[in-house]
Amino acid sequence: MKISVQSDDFDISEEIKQLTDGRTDIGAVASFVGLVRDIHGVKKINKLTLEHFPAMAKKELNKIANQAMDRWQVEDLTIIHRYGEMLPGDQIVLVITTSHHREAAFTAAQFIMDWLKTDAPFWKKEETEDGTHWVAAKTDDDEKKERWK
Amino acid sequence: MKISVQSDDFDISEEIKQLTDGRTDIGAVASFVGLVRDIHGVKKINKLTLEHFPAMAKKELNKIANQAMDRWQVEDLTIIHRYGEMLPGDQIVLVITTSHHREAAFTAAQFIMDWLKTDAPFWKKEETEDGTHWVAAKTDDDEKKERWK
Amino acid sequence: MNILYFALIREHIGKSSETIDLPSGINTVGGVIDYLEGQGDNYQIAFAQPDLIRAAVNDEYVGLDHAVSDADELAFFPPMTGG
Amino acid sequence: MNILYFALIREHIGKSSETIDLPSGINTVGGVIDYLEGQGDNYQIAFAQPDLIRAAVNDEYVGLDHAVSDADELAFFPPMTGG
Repeated sequence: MKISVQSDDFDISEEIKQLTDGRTDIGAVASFVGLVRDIHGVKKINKLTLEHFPAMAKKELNKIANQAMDRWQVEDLTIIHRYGEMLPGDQIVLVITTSHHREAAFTAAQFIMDWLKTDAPFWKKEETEDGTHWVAAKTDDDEKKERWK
Repeated sequence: MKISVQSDDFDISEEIKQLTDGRTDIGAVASFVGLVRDIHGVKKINKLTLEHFPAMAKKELNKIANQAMDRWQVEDLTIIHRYGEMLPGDQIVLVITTSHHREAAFTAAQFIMDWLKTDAPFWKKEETEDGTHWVAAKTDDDEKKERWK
Repeated sequence: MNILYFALIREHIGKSSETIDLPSGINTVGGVIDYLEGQGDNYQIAFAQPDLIRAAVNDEYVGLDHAVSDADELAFFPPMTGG
Repeated sequence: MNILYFALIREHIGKSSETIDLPSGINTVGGVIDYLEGQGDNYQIAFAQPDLIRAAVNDEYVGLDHAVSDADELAFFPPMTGG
């Protein structure tokens, strides 16, 4: 299990390799990459800044990861969440789950992403043509999280 | 949309880059890599050979891809399915879906994988310590496909 | 008509394709199977389990009652196990 | 007690952390908010919308009725928007 909160970018091939190298029992690798979008509603975004609560961020990511490992037959997983300044097109978050079977890998990755959105202590600030503002939490993210209960 | 039936291996970072380079409107990239497992039931697998029906394979993959694009808000996608001889740990199949939102990306990728399993004209032959045999289709793969109807 | 065989069916029959002249009166996929089963043990073994036979005509999946003519390309194969 | 502020709350209050001596009688997260709101407009603005306030004590999410003492580290922040 690899959990990393970092300002550096990541490479998905490299991360998958770290999970699968030397193993021949893994049939399924599901993954998700979240990218900075250039638009939010109608506003053009020039820059995104991710603030985070370091001590808690790593702890919460570990919790989410352990829950996923407990609930599904996941062999191993990686979560990388970046912080700092990013531009549209940049990578923000990476989740990789490995399993013997595709169903468990997909479901666990989706579960982790839904929980990250609501439970990981990160806050997005957007710089648009009209100035900067903090992104509001979405109620539909709360709903997505609820379905896992 | 990129659909490829090939004997060569692939690199997921490279393939994601091809889908996202120069675009800043994509927020979500879901992907799946299927790997050769070293065991099937109780038998140790030494080698896997994938036979395919070339004319139909590309056509069916295109159909599945177009269905996914029609049903979900997918911006673009890539499907690569390999054929030929592979060893445990080797990559067999890659699906990448890009979307503005994670839900559509995840769902479309899962849909494509479920359909590939039952509708793509590929056949797996395993070489085990007890000789070679063709892999039997799994009824639970049919069930997984059915849920999309 | 041109017939293609794949995977286990190809192995049982012992060839990956052949061209036959459709006997008169044979005009469905199922009819072709019945005809082929009369051509030797290898065909009988290949088509022994109907639920493990899939067919395509001109690269489209079809059922056993699908019409065929000499101009079609017919393919037989087991249930798919890709992905 | 040590208090941390993040994101919009940090900006409204104008600092990312501070250490206060808990006045006697204040022993819950909600009590601390009430106390801070008496310390200036910046705090009142920061805590104006209760449904947009989240709190953690010693790195664990808690509700407003959670007990706190001077030895705890308390953090305030808006709903999370990571991922």
